[in-house]
Amino acid sequence: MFIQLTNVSKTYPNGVRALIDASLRINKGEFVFLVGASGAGKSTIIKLLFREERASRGQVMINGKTLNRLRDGRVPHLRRNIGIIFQDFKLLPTKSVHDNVAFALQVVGASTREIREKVPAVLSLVGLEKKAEFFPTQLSGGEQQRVCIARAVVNNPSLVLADEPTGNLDPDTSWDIMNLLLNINKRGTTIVMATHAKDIVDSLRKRVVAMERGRILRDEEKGGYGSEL
Amino acid sequence: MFIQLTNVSKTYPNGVRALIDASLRINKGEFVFLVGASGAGKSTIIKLLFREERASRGQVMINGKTLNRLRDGRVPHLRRNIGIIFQDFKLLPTKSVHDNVAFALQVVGASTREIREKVPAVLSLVGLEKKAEFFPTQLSGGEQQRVCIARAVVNNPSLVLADEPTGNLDPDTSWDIMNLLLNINKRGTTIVMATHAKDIVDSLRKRVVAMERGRILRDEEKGGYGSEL
Amino acid sequence: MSFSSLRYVVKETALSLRRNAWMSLASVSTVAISLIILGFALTLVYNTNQLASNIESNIEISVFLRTDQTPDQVQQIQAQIEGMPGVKSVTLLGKDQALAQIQSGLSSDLLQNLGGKNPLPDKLTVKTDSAGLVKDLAANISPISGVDAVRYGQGLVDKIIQFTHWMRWIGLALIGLLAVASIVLISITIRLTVFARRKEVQIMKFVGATDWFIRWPFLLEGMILGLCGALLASALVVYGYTGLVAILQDNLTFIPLINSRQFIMNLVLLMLVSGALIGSLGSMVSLRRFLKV
Amino acid sequence: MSFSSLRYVVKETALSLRRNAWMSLASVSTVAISLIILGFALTLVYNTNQLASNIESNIEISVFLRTDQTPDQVQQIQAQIEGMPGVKSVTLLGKDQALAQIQSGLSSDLLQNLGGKNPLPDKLTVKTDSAGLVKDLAANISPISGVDAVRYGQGLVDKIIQFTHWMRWIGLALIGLLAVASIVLISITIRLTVFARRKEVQIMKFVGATDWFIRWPFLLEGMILGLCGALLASALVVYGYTGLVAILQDNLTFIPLINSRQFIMNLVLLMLVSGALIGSLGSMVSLRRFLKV
Ligand SMILES: Nc1ncnc2c1ncn2[C@@H]1O[C@H](COP(=O)(O)OP(=O)(O)OP(=O)(O)O)[C@@H](O)[C@H]1O
Ligand SMILES: Nc1ncnc2c1ncn2[C@@H]1O[C@H](COP(=O)(O)OP(=O)(O)OP(=O)(O)O)[C@@H](O)[C@H]1O
Ligand SMILES: [Mg+2]
Ligand SMILES: [Mg+2]
Repeated sequence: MFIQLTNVSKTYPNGVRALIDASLRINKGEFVFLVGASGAGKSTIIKLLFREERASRGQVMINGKTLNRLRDGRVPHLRRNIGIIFQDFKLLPTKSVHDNVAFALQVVGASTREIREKVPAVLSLVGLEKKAEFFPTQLSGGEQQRVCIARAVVNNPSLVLADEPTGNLDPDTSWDIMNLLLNINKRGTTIVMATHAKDIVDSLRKRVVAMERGRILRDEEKGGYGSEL
Repeated sequence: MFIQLTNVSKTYPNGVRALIDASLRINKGEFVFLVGASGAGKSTIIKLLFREERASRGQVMINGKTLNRLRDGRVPHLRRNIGIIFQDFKLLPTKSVHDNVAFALQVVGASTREIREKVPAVLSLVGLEKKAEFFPTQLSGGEQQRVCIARAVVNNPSLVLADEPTGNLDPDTSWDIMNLLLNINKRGTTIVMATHAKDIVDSLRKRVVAMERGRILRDEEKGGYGSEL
Repeated sequence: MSFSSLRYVVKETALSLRRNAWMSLASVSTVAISLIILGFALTLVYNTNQLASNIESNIEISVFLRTDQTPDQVQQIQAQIEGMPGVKSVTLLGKDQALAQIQSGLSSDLLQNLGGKNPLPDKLTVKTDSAGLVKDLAANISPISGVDAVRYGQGLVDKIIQFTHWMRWIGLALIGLLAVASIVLISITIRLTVFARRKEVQIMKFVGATDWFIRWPFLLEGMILGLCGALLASALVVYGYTGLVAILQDNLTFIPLINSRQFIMNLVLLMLVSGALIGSLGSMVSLRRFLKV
Repeated sequence: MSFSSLRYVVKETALSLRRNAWMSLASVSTVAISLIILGFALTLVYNTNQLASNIESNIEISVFLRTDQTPDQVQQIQAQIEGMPGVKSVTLLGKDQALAQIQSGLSSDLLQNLGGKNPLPDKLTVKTDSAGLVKDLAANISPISGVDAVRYGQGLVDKIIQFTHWMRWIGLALIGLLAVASIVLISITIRLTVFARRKEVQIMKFVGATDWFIRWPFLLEGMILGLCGALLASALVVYGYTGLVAILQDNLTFIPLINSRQFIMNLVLLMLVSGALIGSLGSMVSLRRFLKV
């Protein structure tokens, strides 16, 4: 999937200008870090990409389709091709870890057999094979985050939106997750990741888009967390 | 406040042994980092300290009082002397940023005047003076976390329990928050902070308690995130 | 819908019922209570209506014949009235019987006092098919030769007609009011239970679920909850009503109570259908707001 | 409670009512609907009871006197009966009047037919204070010298007494059932609204709020919601009932309807008190589960 933002602005109903005239093109298969201070607008970009929010001005396009003009009925189909790692996890509290992950498959009408194969596999990838029958409230913060990651990738999405996917993880687990994302990326999945993890951004040397107060400040191939200047 | 854990074990109702025979003494005015992999039991120790959970075995004492034996009616008084930064923020969704912070003061019966003075002051300390009238759902992840921090410290508590207080913050803001906590600590407040922020732990050289699968593995004065061995 | 989707819907519904146990209980209770009130009100209104018809059909026209009529002529008049449209029955109270009625309980011999001559007229009692016909019939009977006087308690009949008219009207209003009240109450409860799960719905949508994928389990759940409530209500109403009828028919033999199997079956059917319908529709409608993400 | 705490409670309650606007609306509607049903049921039962008393007090004892009594003797007997306990009124229907009643409407002259001699007895009509006294009074009147026969429609009186007895009993059961139903319905709704806010309660407790600090705004909110619902219900019931009475008293003049200001005031008071009480108690009780953290 390729992504194209053209002069996009987002003003929330209460008047906050979270995004100001942002333009950005992300090609299929790219790995992009979104960095910037707290409140810079990283999550807002991600929310625009899966149509949680609509742009106030400008055009958000995914695979050539303008999201502003997308009919409500088509939105689920858009989202099925996107794996989203939410900053606040958004797990279903009444479903077990297994069922939370399985839900992303059920949504696309996967067969029972497919679910039986894929869910345990992805759970062991994030190191939660033993907690499959737990409920979200019975998990530590980092474990919840990993369930969210598992749900986002189980579906082999062509785009992964990761909002702070390692915020609650220790460095070792963070690297496990990063390797997981890098692997997925290698198979052709586009990845957009908002993060504060300086170490990770600096050592991976991927494309970095830096934001400040709603504006895109810097866009570097093989960039670092801080400015290179 | 001083804290004393004596052979404390915590087994959750579903059989998970989150804490195994942990002993720990933290003196008044200390600054202690709790580190360890995801699911090691850091949050569990914090939950025991403000009586969200009760120890299954062993004794948890704060200021010489055993929490296991504390009457339910006394728990609010315990909590009023503790500022808690929750891993998942726990902000009141129907209250504005200002009211969320003010709530911690109202709970102890602070006067209207006191509230009018202290709340804006602490909000500007965490850099949210402009968002006082916003609701939690209108904030970015990092902003929500800072509201939680403001609420935890507004009351001049004698103990601050911080669970991953910088998980959603960029490095600069993280350091601002750390300086805030260090300041508070200098005034005599005991601080227990569970964290994955290797940089911060390594550069501050405070006491580090490292955990692994429910056990306390290492307890070093002026320690680092990883083992010094 | 594919087999695995169907499986999902059924499993999901079952799980949801169990995991939101007490919210389910709340919905079932509300449905049950609302329908119990509605059910009892229905039996009450039906019985009152029946009682009203009963009272109306008991209104009689008294036709006094001239004293000079021979038994043959009397029979002729009776036959003529019986032939009129709207007449249910005509019974004769002969002058001798009438005197005997007055005599009974009095010790002095009336007939003797009267010098052996019975001054009372023969009387025909006419029952009609409906109370509304009484007036017209009386007017038609009056001119028949041999008829001396026609009486039907003019004031009372009007009163009774008015009373039963109003009773039916109020009964209908009552049922209408209660039906609306039930629907509103049940919707409120279902809406609140859906509201408590709005976050879940939002998350499902974020993960790419279509509206119908989310709706089906809610729909089924609402229907099952509604049915359970209705079953409970039906059991209570049927049991309570038949019990009451049994008691009352022993003690108030003169009040006719509807006790036909057909009536009770219809009542139960009505309650079950309303329960299932309000439950499922309530879920769907409440969900709508939260699907818009 | 300090001033700033009081301020907090009041402000908090007001805010909560506004911010949970539609949950508040749900509670108010439920309270209103439940109390409307209860209120109308109360007026119905009261009126039925009044009607029952009315019917009972209309039961009469007919006392036929011997034909040989002089007007003086008749007066004496009348006075004697009037002196009996439980007697409300005694009216005399003289034999002449009785004959005139029979005569009316008949064209042939009865008195002439009877040879100028009126064979009918004088009749005293006795009304009693309550239906239960009729039997005993009749037994006491019977032996008075000069009394020929005493009749009071033995079968009918028993029927009426039974009917009114059952009517009262069923009315009471109805009110009981509806009162319980209202309480349950309102509690369910309040419980669901509190349930939707359980996380908030938990957070408040984590920050060090005492149970009462959390309870007060909920309590006040519940009370206000209950009162609002009750006010709405009162308005509707009073308006609806007085309107109905106005219509019915024009059309059913013979049915006595309670329309005293006192009755309506009591009804409104009862509804307001129940509304406030169920609302605040409901909040408190529902909160209990969630305060245990
Ligand atoms: N629903 C909303 N209504 C109003 N303002 C909002 C809303 N969501 C976000 N904002 C504001 O928009 C700005 C950007 O928010 P965003 O969530 O994109 O930040 P972010 O870069 O993700 O920050 P963080 O690293 O803290 O998560 C912030 O100032 C925030 O207060
Ligand atoms: N309520 C609960 N019921 C059952 N198990 C629980 C519960 N809370 C935590 N656990 C389990 O206890 C263990 C320790 O959890 P804890 O939250 O203390 O970890 P943590 O060190 O804070 O991890 P993280 O860094 O990911 O937040 C985990 O394995 C978790 O699954
Ligand atoms: Mg964000
Ligand atoms: Mg934790």
